[in-house]
Amino acid sequence: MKDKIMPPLVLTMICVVVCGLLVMAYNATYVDNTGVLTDDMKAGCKEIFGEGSYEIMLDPDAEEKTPVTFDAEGVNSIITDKENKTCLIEITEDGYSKGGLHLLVGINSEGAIEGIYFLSIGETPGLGTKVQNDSFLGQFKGFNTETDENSIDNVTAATFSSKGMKSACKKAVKLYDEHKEEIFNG
Amino acid sequence: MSYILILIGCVFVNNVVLSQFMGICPFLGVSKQMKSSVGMGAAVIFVMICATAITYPVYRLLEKFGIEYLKTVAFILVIAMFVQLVEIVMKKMMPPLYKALGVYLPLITTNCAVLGVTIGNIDNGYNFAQSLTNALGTGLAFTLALLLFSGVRSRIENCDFPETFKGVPATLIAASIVSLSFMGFSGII
Amino acid sequence: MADKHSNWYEFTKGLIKQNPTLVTLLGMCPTLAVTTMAKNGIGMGLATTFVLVCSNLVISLLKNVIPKAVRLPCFIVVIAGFVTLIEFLMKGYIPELYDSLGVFLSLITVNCIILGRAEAFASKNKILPSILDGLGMGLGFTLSLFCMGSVREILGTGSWMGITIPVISENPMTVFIMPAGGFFVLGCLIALVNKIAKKKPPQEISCSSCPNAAMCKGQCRDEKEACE
Amino acid sequence: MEYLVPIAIFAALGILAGVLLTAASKVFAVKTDERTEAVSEALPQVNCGACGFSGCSDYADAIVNKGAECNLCKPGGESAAKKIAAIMGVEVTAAEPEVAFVRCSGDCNHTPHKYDYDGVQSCAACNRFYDGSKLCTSGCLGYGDCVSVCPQGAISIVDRIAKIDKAKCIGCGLCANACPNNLIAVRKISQPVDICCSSRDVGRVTRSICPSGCIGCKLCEKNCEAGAIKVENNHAVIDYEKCTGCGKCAEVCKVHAVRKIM
Repeated sequence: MKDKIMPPLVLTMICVVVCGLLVMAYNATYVDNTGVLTDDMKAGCKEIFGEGSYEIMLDPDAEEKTPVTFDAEGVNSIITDKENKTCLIEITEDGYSKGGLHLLVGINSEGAIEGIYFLSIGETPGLGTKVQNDSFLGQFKGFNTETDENSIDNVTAATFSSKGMKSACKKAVKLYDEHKEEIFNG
Repeated sequence: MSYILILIGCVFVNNVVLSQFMGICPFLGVSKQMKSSVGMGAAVIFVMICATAITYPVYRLLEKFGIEYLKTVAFILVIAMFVQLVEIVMKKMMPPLYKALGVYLPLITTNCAVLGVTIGNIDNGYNFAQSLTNALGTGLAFTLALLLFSGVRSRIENCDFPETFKGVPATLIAASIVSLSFMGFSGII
Repeated sequence: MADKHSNWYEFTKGLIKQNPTLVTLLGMCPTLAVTTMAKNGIGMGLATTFVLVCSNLVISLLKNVIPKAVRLPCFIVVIAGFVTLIEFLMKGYIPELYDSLGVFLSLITVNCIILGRAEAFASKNKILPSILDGLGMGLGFTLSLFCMGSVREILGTGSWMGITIPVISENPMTVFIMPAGGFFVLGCLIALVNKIAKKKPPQEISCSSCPNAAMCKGQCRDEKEACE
Repeated sequence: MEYLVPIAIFAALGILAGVLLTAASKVFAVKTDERTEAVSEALPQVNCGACGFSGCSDYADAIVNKGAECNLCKPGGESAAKKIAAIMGVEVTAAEPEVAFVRCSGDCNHTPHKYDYDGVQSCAACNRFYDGSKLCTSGCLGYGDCVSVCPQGAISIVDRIAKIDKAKCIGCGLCANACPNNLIAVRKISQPVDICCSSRDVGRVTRSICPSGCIGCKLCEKNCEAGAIKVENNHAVIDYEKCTGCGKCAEVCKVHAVRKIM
């Protein structure tokens, strides 16, 4: 009889203990930063536009902090700087790997891209990560809704990542164009 | 995405062994002979499809309670249980099949491709039918690579290599050439 | 397996003599996938070492408690627990390494080395030898990942741990970053180890290092290939 | 408490897995006679097939269920036979250990080559090409088919001819059926004399090809009192029942084809 009860008991005990430890560890390390302007984002904003009072646009009627995204696909949040009319859009896009590009696209008052800051990159190291060099990012300066994206040439051997970058910028600029008024006086 | 696209994507574009690098340990160990490769391939396809079928509801259960971060532990527990169950049942019900495939079943629990597929299904956000197709595609890709490779390997055994390159190093270099050729498919999807 | 080896032997055997990747040919998946950069290689190696040491410790503690019927699931749950733990720690404190390792961090659970050492060694020996064995194997694994990573990074991108190397960085051979390069570099490394160790190339992998030796009891040997 | 929910789920998963596995291992328990388990533990698991069954587990099953002989396991030899007999409770006559022997001594300083062979490195392949690269068509080709087959690594190629290390050899006979010219014979250790040649050519031809080949001169046949050695189609053959092990034939043989082995 003993060897009928022991195995499931031992297995369940181990599962319970492991799961308990993991939940504790998870609560200890997980920090919920939806709708919070992390200092990494602040550093990004400063790098693109320099000093400014940046805050994240929060949905007024939702009770806890859900960032406004006008449910555009891939957009995580929108950061605005009311005085000098600049806006940054935090967007996640798939390059070669799923959700590999997590960027902050800075758009100036004329609706063109001022600069791009990488919050995180999950592309193939050595190949996909080359989209971070200034030679490629420089081409995006002044990118707005009219510019044709084929004018920007891709990074060699990183076609997927470059395509991901272009589609992310196009989405950001389009979103800014449609919702410009709400962003600034909303 | 239509199912054919997923299938082609799995088998040719990002072949689970040659470009995603999953399941290399059994791939090198078992592909010495055509017979064992077929056995291993069939066992892998079967386990992958059933594992996906089981892990999908488990993930929905975890998601409902918001504890997706425990998905790895839950998945691997379910897969290990399933493989051991299949082995016991097969030993009793189908002894000849067990004699041919049985020995490969325990190897499949430590096969990265099986857990890789289940996690891949979650990352790509496939629904149930799509994840089953993805599992079938990856299983076929694994078997294709295995068969392709047992052919290459039996040629390698006979030709004259320098002493240190005999055996596994020669196989790895052949694998790099095959994976180079598979990169040709990378543009079609 | 519980022959009277000195503890020092337990530790050093994992480094060169039974180096998990280059000699017993276990844990190949992360070795090929993650070593596009030396930094990632070390990251993955240390993560695996952490999981290997802790799981060896816990399994050698529980070895008499776990009944035979549910042995494999128990081992795997313990290992998966530690892997998820290291996942949280990495996501919290070293996020960019977490991103670049990607799915392979959670694939450490099915890494053949860990289950192999757990089944072949930890479940049969006392605690201290198991920990030393885990540490030795882990560091051996990190060593081989580091070599793989640096070779591929130097040839593939012309930089090494951030330092750009003048000549190669103008026209790097990006094939080494791609999967094909991974297989090739690993093949040459194993050949190099064979040359240095001057022994017969590892045609036959003994059952002692195979994670499933207990269950398969050498049956797969009748087809005369490695019981991997 | 949000600890409760995950722990409950995992407890359920654990119980489910545990119960399913234990139930399955009870319900689907294959009635293996535990003696088969014990017997297969006693066997050396080399799976060489020398006992005539396909692998050790098959032989163990045959011993327990079909009453096969207990001493057929050559690699296991005495120790395995005794252990199995103890398990089965059967008295067993200890089978004499057998060892493989290469019946050829035409290494490269004896037999010249017909051509330089640079093809696939296996005796079987080379043998198909004008019957081997050596002048003597039934000699050892030295490309190591037997080496790659031997589970104990007892065979080594010494100047293009296979040499078997008697200490390591377990007499499983795998090399015998791997050799294309069937030169390797598995013989009892106690046999004192053996012929180190298997060529069936006429004496005049053999002498021109290999200095240590048997030319069928019947000297050994005349000098053997027990009449154990005979020459059949130009080749000396020993009948080990009659052989008294005096070694006269080895001394008399001018070309040293017949040699003392002990």
